[in-house]
Amino acid sequence: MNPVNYLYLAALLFTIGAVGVLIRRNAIVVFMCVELMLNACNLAFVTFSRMHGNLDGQIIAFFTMVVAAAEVVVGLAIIVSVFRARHSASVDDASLMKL
Amino acid sequence: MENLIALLIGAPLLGAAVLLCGGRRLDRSGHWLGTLLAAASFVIALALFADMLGKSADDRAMFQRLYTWIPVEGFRADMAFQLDQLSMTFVLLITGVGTLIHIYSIGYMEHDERRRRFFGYLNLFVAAMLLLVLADNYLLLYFGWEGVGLASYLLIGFWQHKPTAATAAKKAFLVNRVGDMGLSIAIMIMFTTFGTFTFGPVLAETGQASEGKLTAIGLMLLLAACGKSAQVPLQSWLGDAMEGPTPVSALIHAATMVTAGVYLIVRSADIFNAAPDAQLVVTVVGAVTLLFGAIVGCAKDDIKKALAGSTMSQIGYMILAAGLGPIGYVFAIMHLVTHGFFKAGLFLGAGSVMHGMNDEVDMRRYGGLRKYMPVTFVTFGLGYLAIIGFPGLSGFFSKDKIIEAAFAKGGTEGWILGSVTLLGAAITAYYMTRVMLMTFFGEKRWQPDENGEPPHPHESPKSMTIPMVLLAVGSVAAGAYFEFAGFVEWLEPVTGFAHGHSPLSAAAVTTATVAVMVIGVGLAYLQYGRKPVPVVAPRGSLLTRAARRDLLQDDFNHAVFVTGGTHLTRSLVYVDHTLVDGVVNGTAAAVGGLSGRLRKLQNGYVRSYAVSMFGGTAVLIAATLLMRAV
Amino acid sequence: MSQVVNAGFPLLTATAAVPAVGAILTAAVPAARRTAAKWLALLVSLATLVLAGVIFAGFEPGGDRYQFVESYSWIKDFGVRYELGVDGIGVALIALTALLIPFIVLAGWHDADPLETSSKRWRPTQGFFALILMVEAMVILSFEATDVFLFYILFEAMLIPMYFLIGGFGDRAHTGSDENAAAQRSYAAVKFLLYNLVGGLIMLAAVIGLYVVAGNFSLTEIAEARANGSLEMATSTERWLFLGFFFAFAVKAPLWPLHTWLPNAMGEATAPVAVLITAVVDKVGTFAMLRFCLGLFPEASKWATPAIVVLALISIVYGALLAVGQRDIKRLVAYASISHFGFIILGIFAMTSQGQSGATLYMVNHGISTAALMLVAGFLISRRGSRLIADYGGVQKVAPVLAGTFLIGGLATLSLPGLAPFVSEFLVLVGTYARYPVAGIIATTGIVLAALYTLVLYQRTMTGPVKEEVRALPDLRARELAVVVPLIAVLIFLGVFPKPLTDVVNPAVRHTMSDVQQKDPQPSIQNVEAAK
Amino acid sequence: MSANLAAYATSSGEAFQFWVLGTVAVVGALCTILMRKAVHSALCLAGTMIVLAVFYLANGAYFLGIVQIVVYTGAIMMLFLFVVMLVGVTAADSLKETIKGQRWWAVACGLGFGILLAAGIGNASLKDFAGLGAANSAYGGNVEGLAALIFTKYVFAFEITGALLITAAVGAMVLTHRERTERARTQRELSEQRVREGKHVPPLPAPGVYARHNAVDIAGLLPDGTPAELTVMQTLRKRGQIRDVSTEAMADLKALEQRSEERLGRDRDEEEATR
Repeated sequence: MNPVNYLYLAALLFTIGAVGVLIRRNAIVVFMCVELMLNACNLAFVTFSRMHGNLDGQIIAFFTMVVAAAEVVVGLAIIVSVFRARHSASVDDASLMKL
Repeated sequence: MENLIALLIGAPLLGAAVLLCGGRRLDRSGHWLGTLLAAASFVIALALFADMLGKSADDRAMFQRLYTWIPVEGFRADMAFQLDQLSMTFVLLITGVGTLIHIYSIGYMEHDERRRRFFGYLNLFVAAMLLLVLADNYLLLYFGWEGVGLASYLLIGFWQHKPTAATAAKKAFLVNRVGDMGLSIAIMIMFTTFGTFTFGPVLAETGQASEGKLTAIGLMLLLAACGKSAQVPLQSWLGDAMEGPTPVSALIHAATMVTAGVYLIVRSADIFNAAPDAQLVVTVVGAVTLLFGAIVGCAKDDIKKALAGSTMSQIGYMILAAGLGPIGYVFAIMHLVTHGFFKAGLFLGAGSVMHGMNDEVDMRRYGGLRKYMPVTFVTFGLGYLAIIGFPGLSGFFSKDKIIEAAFAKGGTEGWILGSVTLLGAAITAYYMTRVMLMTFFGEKRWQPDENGEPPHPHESPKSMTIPMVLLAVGSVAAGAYFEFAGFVEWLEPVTGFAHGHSPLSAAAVTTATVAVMVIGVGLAYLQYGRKPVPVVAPRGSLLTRAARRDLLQDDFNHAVFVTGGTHLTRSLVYVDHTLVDGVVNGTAAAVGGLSGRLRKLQNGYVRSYAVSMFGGTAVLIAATLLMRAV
Repeated sequence: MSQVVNAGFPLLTATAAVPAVGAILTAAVPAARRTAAKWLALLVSLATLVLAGVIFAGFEPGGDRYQFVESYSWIKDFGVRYELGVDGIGVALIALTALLIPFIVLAGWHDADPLETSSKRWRPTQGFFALILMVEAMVILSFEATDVFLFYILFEAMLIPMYFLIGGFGDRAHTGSDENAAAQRSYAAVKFLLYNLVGGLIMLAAVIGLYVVAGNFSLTEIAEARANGSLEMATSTERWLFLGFFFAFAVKAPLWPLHTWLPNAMGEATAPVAVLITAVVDKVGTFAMLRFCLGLFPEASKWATPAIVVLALISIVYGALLAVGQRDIKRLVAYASISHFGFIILGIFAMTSQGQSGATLYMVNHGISTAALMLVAGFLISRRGSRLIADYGGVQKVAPVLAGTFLIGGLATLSLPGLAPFVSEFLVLVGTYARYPVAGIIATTGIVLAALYTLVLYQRTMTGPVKEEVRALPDLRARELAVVVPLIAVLIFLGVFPKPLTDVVNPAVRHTMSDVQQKDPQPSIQNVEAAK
Repeated sequence: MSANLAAYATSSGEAFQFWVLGTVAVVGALCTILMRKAVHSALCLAGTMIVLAVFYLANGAYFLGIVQIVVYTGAIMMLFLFVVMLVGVTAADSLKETIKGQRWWAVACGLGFGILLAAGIGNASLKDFAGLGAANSAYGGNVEGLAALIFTKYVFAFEITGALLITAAVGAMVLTHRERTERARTQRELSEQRVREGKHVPPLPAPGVYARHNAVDIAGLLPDGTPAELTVMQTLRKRGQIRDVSTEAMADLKALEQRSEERLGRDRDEEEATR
């Protein structure tokens, strides 16, 4: 088997994640989908690392995880705050940007 | 001596500047200052005249160049003056009559609170008029030309609180501007033809220019002259200009400014000599105006407007004479000077009558004034005799020469022009007799003024009568003096002179002139001396009614230019607002509508924006791939 | 001109820097010290006037084409330089700008005083004067810039302070409610901005196109390269670039049919700002036509001349006719200005020495005469609180000095000989007639129409019976006289002795004429006198 | 699976593992986005992540594989679950789309995007791959290799991510923590307030706890059978997680009455019959 298949898998997962971001209204699920996309990227990085024979790809994946962790922490905190204020975790309720 | 020329203009200009900027502290002394400076100018003029008489006839012209006014690549206008015999004649007339009228105004304007300003304007006028006749190039002449127009505007509208005065002033300026357009176009043609517009070179080189160009220049100059000298078709402003104070009418609208057109044509004699077609048009304009003014003068009941019609007619004589070429130039100027005396005298007399009659101007409400205003009566009467050409008085000599010259034009033209001038002389006698009879003879037809006060006619103060007396002396003597002192020889070096070949002998013309004069006087006597004059004007014939309305000229102007112009500007304002602005605003509205649609895409939903981002990313990737593939 | 001369004191930069720094200082004056801000602004503008006077006096008419040159590299990668230099036309216009600003400041002394109801921390006065000085700085610099890119930046940047001046400080004399007036004002300001921005955008495209073709932005270098043939430009390229530049300048100038922003802007702005628009800022447009359109694209200029002459003629007649039809004093002056700008453009594109000298003088003279007329009109309007002509009548009786100065301003507008505009107008007419006789004659009708709208305005406002509402109108005060009298003095002086101006303008015109490789039409008769 | 093998070739074992676990991962991902309840989504996602961890290991990224399980699946996903609990674990989202065309656009874009990505990968020349054997063994192992890179080449990025994490932690605290601005009222004060206002002077009524439901989210029923929302605790009320059993209860009651009616009827019939 060619390891390129990992890349196809990563692309597939990424796309699923993206579609999920677009169709789900629950902010928590949206976040999960973002995590899914990040993970898909990580998979791609790891595969590339293997292909190129150096560890830089893994390092990048590692940093991605760190940043994702930070993002999740802040993001979830925001969701909780929003939920407290509006009693809803739906992203559609936060539509004040329209004219 | 040359250096004094600038002083001629400088003195009244200084007066104008001081009086107009001086403020109220000059209110009590300003009129003396103004009169003094005008008189100073007259004295300088006399000194220059004496100097000029001392030189030989061909060497009398003097020049003074101050500085270059407009120095531009290939274009030079100098602030330079030329004083030759023609200019000298005018300078003496302007400063002389001007000074007299300044003196007259001291009394006439005594009760006007803005007298200082009046004198300032008068001084401004004298300065501008002197600039006009002293300029050594057409552009500087144009400067003076517009300057007198401005002074005329200010003085006609001097009583600005009267809407009629303000309107008359505006009308005078506007109609003059149409004429000025002619002058500026003439200067432009000159510049492109000769490369200069200084009198000397232009007039010297006329022989080399094509006749078409010269005719164009001539016609444009004629247009200018028509505006300034109230000739048909630009004559309509003169009657209205009588709204100004009477001294103004005397000085500007009788003696000096309105004759500037004659000056312009005579000054450009060389151009007209080389353009016979233009000359013909000049004579036609003169002849038409001559009759036009005379007919209008017959119908007017307003003493000043009657005199204004007369002025128009007399200037018609001058223009006609100027159009005759070398046989007429001298006589045009001669009539101009004598006319300056007697018409100024007549106007001052009219002013004196109004002064005594509570500013009443309707002759139908005068009558029998000779006993109450003896000095005015005598001076006015002398002016009257002069204008109708009573033998021996000044008008007789000058007008007779013009009639003679008109016949001398030769051919059918000569006969027609001669007959017209004779007819004009008859009408002149008629309407002037009418004025005389209605004002000074007959029974009293005085009416109380709007305050209910009946008039108490009285003789005017000395400051007013003395100028009238002096002008009357001029009216009586000037013609004979010119005839016998050699006016023709005086002007000949400048204007040239030729004897015409008249089909009639001089004696025959003179006899005819006197005869038609007697007929005119007789007719007027039958109508106004034998019968009582009604206070309310009778309806009159169609011609009379038309003549009262200036032969419908104003109606024509109103219908065509005023109404038409108003409609044009209104519709243009509308077009500007809806069409020109509308196209731009329409574009803006279209963009606005489009953005209104696009705005709906901004629904505020994060997910919706995310789709756009996502789709955009997809498109970008596609583009990248495509670029790589290509 | 390719060698860089940076020796000596950077006079041109200083002349622009003084008002710019002055603007910042004025803006920084504390809220309570309004009067100090006014005096500061006045002093700064006078200092600028002194510097402009030094430039005017130091300019050698017989010397290099561009003088006081400064040149520094700015954006190396694109060959953009901070390059300044003035020719005679620039000197004349810098002098005009520096001359007018003190009077504008003085005339607008109370125009931006805060209303009694407004908050204590609100500081409109400081802003007003700071913006005026900022405009002055930008205009002066744009007259000096010989780098196309630098000029473009200034040309656009000028809009920002002008936008705030028009939209933020409207005429307090208005009809209808305050909200309505505010809406009109913001409409005018936005219209001004949009028109000029669109023009600017098109110019930007042309500027970039020029860079692509020429490889740098230096006016002097490009003109030199074009003159000696080292820079070839395809005919169509040159025409497109020309049109791009011309469009922007025609909007600014403004030329029919791109003029409709001017009456709105001048009507709604305060009188000093209106003067700033028409007498100062708009001159950048006509100036740029002379310097950039003719200087960079001589062939295309000649190609476009017939169309532009026609548009200019339409502007002259159309502007004058519309002025006759106006009911609002300030809009009337605005349309009159459109007519005058027609004359200026006509003079520029007549491509004769007389026409271009006349056009340059016209820019200066129109600035002064319009300033005189408009500022007096502003004084009148601020007294009565109305811009409508019909609301006046008989003012001459109650305020003779005001009426007199108004009349002189009006007479200058109708180009009466003896006042400065006559000289320029006549030169334009003669210059036009020499090349296009018919156009010259049509343009001449403009002088009749000018008399018409001026005198109708004067008659309706100043003469006749005194209206009840104007009975208590005070005459001009000392401050107002200090504005009007010097302007009138300058008008009269330049009317009878324009030599100081023509001396600096003539050589510049000669250069421009050689740029476009045109010779004056020669008179049909070679006169001995004239040849001398 | 030896490290060397994993480095440069894929064994058929790995291929088998890929196809099986890959399917699981995709199914998990799909379930993540399609499950109506957030808690189910979270669990599915956790499953996908574990599969990914296995893939990391298979790709020779041992450290990352462990980290993926321990940190990602263990910590981050649990954080998710906590939040889900806070927000309401039982709440099921409606999957009905409210924005017009959103779903179709999303799917279309997703499809297009996926195809493009795949095309991109297919286009790239990825035939050769070096394997990680050398890299992993250079410093004596995968972890050592990573450490060597992190603390030399990427040390600044590493430090910055540290700062980022601290900032994020503080930020989360600031965002969620609410400073009490006034003293908490004592029970006494609260009761006094209730008395003063005259509302709910006695304790609030208890929820309608049935033996069948044994839940606090069921409102007690009023005598007419309508639910009394006051009986449910405030938090649930705000989340809208009140289970309304009134109709059910009424139906039950009705059935009960009917049955008793029948019973009574039958008894009466029997009585009559016996009589």
